Amino acid sequence: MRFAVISFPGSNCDRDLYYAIVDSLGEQADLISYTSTDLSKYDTILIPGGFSYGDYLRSGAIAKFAPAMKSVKAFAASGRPVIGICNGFQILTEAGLLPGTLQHNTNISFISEWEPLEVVNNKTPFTNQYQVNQKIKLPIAHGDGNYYCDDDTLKSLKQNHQIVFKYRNNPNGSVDDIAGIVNRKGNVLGMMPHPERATEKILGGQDGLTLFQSILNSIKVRSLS
Amino acid sequence: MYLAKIYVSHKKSILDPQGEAIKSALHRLNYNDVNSITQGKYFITKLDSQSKSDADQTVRSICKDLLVNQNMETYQYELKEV
Amino acid sequence: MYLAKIYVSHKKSILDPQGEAIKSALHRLNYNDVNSITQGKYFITKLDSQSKSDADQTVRSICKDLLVNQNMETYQYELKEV
Amino acid sequence: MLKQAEKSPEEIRDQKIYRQWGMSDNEYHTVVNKLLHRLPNFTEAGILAGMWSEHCSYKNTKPLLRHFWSKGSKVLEGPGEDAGAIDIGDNQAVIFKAESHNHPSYVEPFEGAATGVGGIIRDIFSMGARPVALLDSLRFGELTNQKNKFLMDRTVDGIAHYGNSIGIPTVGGEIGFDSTYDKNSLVNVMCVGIENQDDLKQDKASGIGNSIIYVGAKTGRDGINGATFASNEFSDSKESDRSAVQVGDPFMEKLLVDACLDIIHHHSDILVGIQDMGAAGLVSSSAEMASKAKSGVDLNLDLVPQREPHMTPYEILLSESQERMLLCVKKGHEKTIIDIFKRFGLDGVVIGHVNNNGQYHLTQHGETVCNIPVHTIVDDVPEYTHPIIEPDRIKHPAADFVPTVNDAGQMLAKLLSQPTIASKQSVYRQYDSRVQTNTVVAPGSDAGIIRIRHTDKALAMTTDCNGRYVYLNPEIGGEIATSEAARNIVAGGGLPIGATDCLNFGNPEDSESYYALAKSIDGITKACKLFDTPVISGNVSLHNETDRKPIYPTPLIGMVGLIKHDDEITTQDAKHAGDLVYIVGKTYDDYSGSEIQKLIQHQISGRIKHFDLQTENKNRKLVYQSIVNHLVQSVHDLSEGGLGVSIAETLFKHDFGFNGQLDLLGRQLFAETQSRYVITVAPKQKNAFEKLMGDCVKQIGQITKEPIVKIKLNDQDVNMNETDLKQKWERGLN
Ligand SMILES: Nc1ncnc2c1ncn2[C@@H]1O[C@H](COP(=O)(O)OP(=O)(O)O)[C@@H](O)[C@H]1O
Ligand SMILES: [Mg+2]
Repeated sequence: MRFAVISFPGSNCDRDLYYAIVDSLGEQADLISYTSTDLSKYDTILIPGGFSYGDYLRSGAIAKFAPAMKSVKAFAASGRPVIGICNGFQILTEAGLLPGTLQHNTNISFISEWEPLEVVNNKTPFTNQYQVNQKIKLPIAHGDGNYYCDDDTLKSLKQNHQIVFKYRNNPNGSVDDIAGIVNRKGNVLGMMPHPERATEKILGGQDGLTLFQSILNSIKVRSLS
Repeated sequence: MYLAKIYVSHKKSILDPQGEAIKSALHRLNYNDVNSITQGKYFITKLDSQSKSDADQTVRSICKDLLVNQNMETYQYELKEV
Repeated sequence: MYLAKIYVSHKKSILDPQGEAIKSALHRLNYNDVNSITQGKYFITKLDSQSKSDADQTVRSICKDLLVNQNMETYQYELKEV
Repeated sequence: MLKQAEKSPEEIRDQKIYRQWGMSDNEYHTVVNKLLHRLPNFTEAGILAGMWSEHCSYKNTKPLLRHFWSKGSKVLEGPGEDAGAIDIGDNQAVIFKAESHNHPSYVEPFEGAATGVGGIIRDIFSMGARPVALLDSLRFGELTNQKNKFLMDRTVDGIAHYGNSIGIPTVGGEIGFDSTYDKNSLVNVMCVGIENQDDLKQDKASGIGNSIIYVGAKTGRDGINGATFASNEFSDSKESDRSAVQVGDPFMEKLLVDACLDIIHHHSDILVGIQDMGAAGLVSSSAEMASKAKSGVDLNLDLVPQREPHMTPYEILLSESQERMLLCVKKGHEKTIIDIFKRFGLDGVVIGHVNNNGQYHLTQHGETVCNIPVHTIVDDVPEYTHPIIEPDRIKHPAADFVPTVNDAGQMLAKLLSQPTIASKQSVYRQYDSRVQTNTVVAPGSDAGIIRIRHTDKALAMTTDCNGRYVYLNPEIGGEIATSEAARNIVAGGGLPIGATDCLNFGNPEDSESYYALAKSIDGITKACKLFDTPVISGNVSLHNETDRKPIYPTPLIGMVGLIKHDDEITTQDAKHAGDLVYIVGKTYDDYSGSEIQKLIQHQISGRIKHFDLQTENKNRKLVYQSIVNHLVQSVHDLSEGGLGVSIAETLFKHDFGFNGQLDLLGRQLFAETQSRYVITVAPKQKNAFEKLMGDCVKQIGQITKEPIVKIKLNDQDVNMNETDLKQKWERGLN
């Protein structure tokens, strides 16, 4: 299984994701540049956290035009899995691959914590190894993690079971405690918490590893069927 | 050369965390006159366009493509030749 | 009630990495007309002051105390009764 | 901004223009009569004033700094380079340094703190190391004053902004409050990096004809004269004329880190030297690089990327625009380097070459604007020693203060809510402490700890200094600062391996300030030798005073420890109900400079007694051994607030209670006797632990499930709810 981690100028969790895949999950990964357009070798695309283009203007706004993003859109359209974490989530919403927007945390400050979450939907390629309603713990680290969408969008997110992770003590003001969502097709995930920071016991928890194992599982299942 | 001033603000219906934070900071400082405050963005751009209508076109496009997030922001602008 | 619009911009000669980043993003998108762009802040505030001169005083004070970082920014404002 | 019409050499002499730049009449005469044998022009005089400032030359402190002990068998690089380096085995090295950004952060706290972080990071990666951790050390006046609250909030914002954005975890730090820092807040930042020893890079410009390449942000008029500004005393009347604010761009710095490390790691064959542009910007980096190689440089200022038109040579050379690096590259290989920069979205530009005549030779618009020996700029700086006078407070100390404590439980609650003791979580939750996925212990325990990926090792780090003790006795205060740092490292399971410092003091020409500086260096040195923690880097910040009132002398110690196996990593919080609680070290009536003295008397005075380096060292070694032997569940050192506070802090994480009995009086719960720790031990390890520790420990009670703190003392009992205490502690900063 081969994962691509796309590094944008200013990404800073790209290496962390690489190590999570290679060291903790034991699969293959490449760090590829935001200028790369050929993603044909890969089974899953990971868009890392950080401050792409310094988060200038709005977080994720400038990165959405990077050359690689066109290919990411095509990759997503083909139904293969794409994950955006933290700044990656912001990029995916700016690029229109996921609905809604991430705005400033309600307290305006950056928050770095281990945060209790709940797995709301375990029928996605990213969560099939969790139990439904499972309580997990992942680190967050963001200033703009306050998920916003209008009422109609929220309604359709609920109807289509697109809400995947919720905060148990909403730290940032997100609508409906949303911490992570998928697109309608279910193959693009955006989430503010960092699963790659929770793949080893020594780092304080392994609840994030389950997410990557879920992807492995779903790809294996898909290739069998 | 053309000069555009572009004002971007939060859509009314959407909670503006920054505005709220500023308001409560001002009240803590005893500025109780302040009834409401919102913070927006304000761009000043100089354009080397051929004509005013070209410049106008450019301003609209850059707002749509980059400067404004239409999920939650609206904008207005003024354009003049300089 | 009074309405003030306050425009805050970077002092000249101070590094504006945000403006630079936006400009180069626009150039990458082939908006080559864009000669320069800077981003500032823009506040709209409603004031329950007794008089226009009170309101004026409040606007100046809140700019000085909170809204404007006078080390790096300058501001202008418009005030009217509404 | 500071646009100066250029004066002629004669005008500079006659109007004594150099004085505005902080150069003395004597220094100017030395330049004219002994070194150049002619009058320097405007640019030359400006360069010399900038480079001869304390900030760049350490002219007032070098004679004292030589006393630091920096040998040690593991030292790979001592003071002198951008940062020092220590061998940590497996052919790896740890690189670290601390730096102050006090004055800029007082004037403009957000950008001042941010650019402070940016600067120290450049010192680390220019050595070839990947920055892996940041720590801060902050001092403000009391929070009852709105201005101090503002300074703290904006400073923390600035540190968070830069560190989070560039992706280096902030894993530790400290904050203290005292009115002595009212107009002179302190912002010190430490950065730690790791690298393979083969990649250790020195900053040299050698080899005739080799190219000098400039990369990073364009040069603007920011921070002009920052070096001399940083060394000038504030006075109230000057408040209005400060300007020249530097703005940090962590995005640019991120690109620089990645590009420069790529070059250092893959092209060391063509890279001769690399240095960041810090204080005194371009002139300092280029002249120092040339000086180390005993060569000279020819620079063409027209080639220097400039943000604004019409910049003068003086402005270009002394600008302190951030995020700029200077490289010396072998002739003929410039394109390779410039192409790498391009790949990272950066413009590298050749701005000059190394020459063999030892001259610092600059041209602009085809004319020579400076031509003086590199030696004169860097090495001919005069050195000063100043007279020292032992202050009266030390010669004739006030009678020792002994508090009356009738209700030790209430006193404990009060102390826990003092800002200096209270939880700093509201600060450090703004710092991304886990990016890079190596953080094992984030802020909140005695030491911040990161593992070294793909090894079994980890690094513990801390920053510490209690300026009150240094004020009451600089020498012992220096010993204590070093000891406290070492205690925090050991509490995390680390073996202390080296130290860095940031010497925050008043005006060196004040004999009492100079006394404090000299004596505290003596104290630090004594402790470092005994602990085998060489000082491998450091930084000096003088003139921290307003209207002749200096701050408490505050020599910050940053320390790094090596953890050989990651199962030795230890934290301060109790792990299980039923575990036994021990105290290491004896408790005396020590209240001089203590938090309880400050709380009751609103000032500090007295003698520092009962501190003994040998005892400190012995206790520390035993505690370390007990950790390595896996005999303990938690270790917490005692500092501000004494035993009472430490017991409480041990309970907070998991809301345990404590039930114990102490052969002490109520007040002694808050004595700040040094060399002590609170340790919890599983009952089954009781015997092994006691056998190892001998008479330096005493069992004082047990961890309980019920969250109640019960302590029997000789004159009273404490009976408090843990949750109430914790609430006080959690809310003290807000
Ligand atoms: N400014 C700060 N930045 C980061 N962490 C901090 C800061 N201040 C305090 N901390 C963290 O809070 C904890 C307690 O700090 P402190 O009371 O200074 O500990 P100690 O007395 O053991 O030195 C430590 O883990 C420390 O790293
Ligand atoms: Mg401690």
